Amino acid sequence: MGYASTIKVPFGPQHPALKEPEHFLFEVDGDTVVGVTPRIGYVHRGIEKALELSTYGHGIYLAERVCGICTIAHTCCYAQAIEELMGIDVPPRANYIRMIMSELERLHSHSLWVGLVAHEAGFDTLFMYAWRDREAILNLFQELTGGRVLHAINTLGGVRRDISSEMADRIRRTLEHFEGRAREYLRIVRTEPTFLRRTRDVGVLKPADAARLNAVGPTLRASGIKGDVRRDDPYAAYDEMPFNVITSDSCDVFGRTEVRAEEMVESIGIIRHALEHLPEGVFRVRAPRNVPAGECVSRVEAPRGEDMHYARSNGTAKPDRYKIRAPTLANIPALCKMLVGIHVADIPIILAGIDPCFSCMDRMVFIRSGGATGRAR
Amino acid sequence: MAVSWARSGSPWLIHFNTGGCNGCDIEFVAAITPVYDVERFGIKLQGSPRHADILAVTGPVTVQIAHSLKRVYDQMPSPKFVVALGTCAVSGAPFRSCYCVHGGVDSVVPVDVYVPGCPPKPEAMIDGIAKLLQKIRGTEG
Amino acid sequence: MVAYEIFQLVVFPGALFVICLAFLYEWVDRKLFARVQGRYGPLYTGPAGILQPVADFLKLISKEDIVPRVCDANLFFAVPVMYAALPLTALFIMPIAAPEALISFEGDLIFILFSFGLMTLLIFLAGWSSMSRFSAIGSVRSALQMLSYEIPLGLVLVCPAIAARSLSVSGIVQWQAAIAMWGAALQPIGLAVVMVCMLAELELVPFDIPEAETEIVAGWRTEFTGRRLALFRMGRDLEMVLVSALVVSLYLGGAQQLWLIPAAAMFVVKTAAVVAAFSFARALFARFRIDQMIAGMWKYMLPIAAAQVVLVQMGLGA
Amino acid sequence: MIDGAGTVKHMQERLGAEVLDARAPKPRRAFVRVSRGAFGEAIRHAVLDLEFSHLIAITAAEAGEEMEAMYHLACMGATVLTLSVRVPKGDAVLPDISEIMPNAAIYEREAEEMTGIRFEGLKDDSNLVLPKGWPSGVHPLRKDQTYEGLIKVRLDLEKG
Repeated sequence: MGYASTIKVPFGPQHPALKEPEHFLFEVDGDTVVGVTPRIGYVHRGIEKALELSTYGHGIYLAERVCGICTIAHTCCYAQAIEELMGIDVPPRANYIRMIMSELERLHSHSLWVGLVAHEAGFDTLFMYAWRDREAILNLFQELTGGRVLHAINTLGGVRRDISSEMADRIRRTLEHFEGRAREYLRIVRTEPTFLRRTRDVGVLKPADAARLNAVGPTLRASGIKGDVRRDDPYAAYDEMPFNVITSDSCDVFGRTEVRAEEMVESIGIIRHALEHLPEGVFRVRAPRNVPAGECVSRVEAPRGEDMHYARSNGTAKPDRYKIRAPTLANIPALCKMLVGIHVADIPIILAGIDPCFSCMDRMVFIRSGGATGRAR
Repeated sequence: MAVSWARSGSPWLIHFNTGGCNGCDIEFVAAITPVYDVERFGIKLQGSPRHADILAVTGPVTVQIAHSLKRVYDQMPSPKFVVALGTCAVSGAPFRSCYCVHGGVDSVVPVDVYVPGCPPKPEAMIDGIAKLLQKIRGTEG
Repeated sequence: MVAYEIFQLVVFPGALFVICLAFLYEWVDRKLFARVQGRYGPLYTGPAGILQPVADFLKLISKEDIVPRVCDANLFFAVPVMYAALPLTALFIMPIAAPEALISFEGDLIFILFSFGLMTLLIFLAGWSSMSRFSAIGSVRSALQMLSYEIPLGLVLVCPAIAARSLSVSGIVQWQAAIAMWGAALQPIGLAVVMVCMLAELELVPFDIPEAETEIVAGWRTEFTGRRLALFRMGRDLEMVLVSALVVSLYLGGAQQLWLIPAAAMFVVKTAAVVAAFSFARALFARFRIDQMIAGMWKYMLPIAAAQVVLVQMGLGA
Repeated sequence: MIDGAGTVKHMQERLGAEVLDARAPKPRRAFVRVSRGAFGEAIRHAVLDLEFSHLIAITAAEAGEEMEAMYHLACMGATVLTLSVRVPKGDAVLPDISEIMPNAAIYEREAEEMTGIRFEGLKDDSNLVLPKGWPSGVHPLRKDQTYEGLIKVRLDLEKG
């Protein structure tokens, strides 16, 4: 009795809800999704092959352009990997500046995301407000590094620009205003009835599934599991930073929104603490051109989750093998688990739930999860 | 005369990311938000290619997406224009040497305005679109 | 005399005036929606962007017309024209220039209810005839949506008729003029239910599920380009005028002379206020899902509407 | 919570001579290379007994004449064990570990496509990231694939 009750709804590669090209083929029965086949890799530019063909110095430009929103995370990870291979240790001031920049980037990425989720749910006013307030952070980036989105502040051996005391005051003033706005989003997200109706119990990911499918970042923390690279495997100067890892046990898109909004407030606290305890001294050391043979794994907590770079050098000026595994790639099995059995109208909001950054995982792929073709009610 | 005033007065845009690092995309979307607000020029972001006049493309065209870019371009009703946003769209930029990248947008669809920059600031994008509007007004004015 | 009749039908309270009103209200809607979000909205086409809807309309007319090979051709041609014509015909029943409309007969309230239902049928045909998956889903959703809001709407629209003891819109306006009080003062619940149902009728944000831009591209409008899209947009604007005219006539005293201000000016001011209310609602809410919307309408709107009818019956609203 | 050196000690106790090379350069890092035969048991031991439950990624690379697959496993998000195994180029086949690690399929499919190591037991290994018409024999990350060669493959892919 093979009646074709399900119709196939293509989603992408060009779709208003998705800021990036990827293609999901949904099998829809009535209004419920029964199967999803992602066909991704549209953003596959072959960065790993290009990295092997270019020197370490040139590689940092490629690592920066893996993803436009989490550039500092990728360059931080790249720089730490190569510095570990070279055996040089970075001056403490550079570590602090790297930490401040990556927390600023978390602010800009999370407020961008809060706006996008509101836009997916049709709540355009919050989208406009969140993006308008985010401009303050982008202006800060422009003053600090000269670039609004791509900053090129991390380099092998430290950072390229210093944070002067008068610049630190400007950061504090901006954060004063931004903290009020971040708390405002937290209040709106928790109280706005129509937005709650669209995010509560949508895209549920139980803690057991989250752990089994190795979700990372806010998607994992929204299912009640305390997984944060800044706490478990501290890099830069995070071991001296007092901050708490925010989790929520509501396991749905509402939980992810709440976790990200609270993390914004947390990041402001980290930046303030770091600005007070900014150590004196030089902020960059010379890095040799050739790297002695060796291999290293470096991990960073990008706004979307754990970002891992594996580097293997063979003594020349070019890496023998360089692997980038971006956070969104780790969240895809969890995403496909959430996407089965939901309403068609919830697809964009669940997709936006894990804050996908498909240009990060340019080697993204997933097998057909049609295993659940039964009536997954 | 009225038609060219109408065409340059209400340019509807559709955005397509062909494999870029989405630095240009968030700058393009930032142009729509209150601080830059392109709706002052009557610009609206449309969902379906059928409703749009201007196709804003970001990102170096990867081999797989070239086909979809061509299809979206064909679906748009004429008169249609293409704006290539960002150095990737203009020439493929750092990924030009990669084995999987097609190079700039003009290797797939005819482009009217190139906006260089990695990523170009929202002001630069608005300036690019303003030049395109002058071009529309100019040719038929 | 006939010339004056034709003038009235075609120009003043008739077609041309209403079409200008439609464009004016789309401008009001877009500007208010932008202002709530801290933006300016259209600025450069005409003074303060007031000619923006006209520019959109002219541009769409001058664009190429793509007819998908797959679609059902004759329906694809007919539906946009009907969709624009229907609200126009319904608007002749609305009292605009004077408490007495151009055409008024006993039972024109029922005709208006019928035309709302017809409009949703046209939307369903439009989506179904363009044979694309997204428009198919969009049209099914708009039909579903109609099922949910039509009954509370019908129930509540009857209340002013009961109070005024007349089934004609002009009659209700004259009743309000007679007792020199607005219908809303007597039946506030009715006004609230009508506003919510009209949001669903106009497919504005909390209920714009059929053409949800981020989910199914552009819903039932996906395949239409050029002239057809222009007609659809004008039909939607005319529908906005029709809906606000209905709300004004039944609840806000309709087009009545007030001291020195002529009736037409009062009508325009009141309908602009109603349009402003719609665009505020559009800015403040997120979009519901179709099942939440239907459940909400059946569980909450229907009992409230029934309660309103009971109240009127017991003489409270008379 | 086990640290790098502890992991190395455990693995050496458990596998003895099978461990060909083991290093713990940093407190929370451990690099262990096992022979091909003991790989199945090694990975089961790491994942189930030592609770390395989080598979971060699988890196496939060329090491001289052999192909090397490195499994990056994290225990409680902190200590990272890189378990690697080498297989000759001619017969580059490794067991698929989806049953103990559900999200391994992604990384295995990608490794297979990029470097040509085959994982038997993989349910669906159609072309993943590379464009549709990409010739199946060409693995971009192999050292013998020169830059010009790959560009030529792309050009005739476009023409075709």
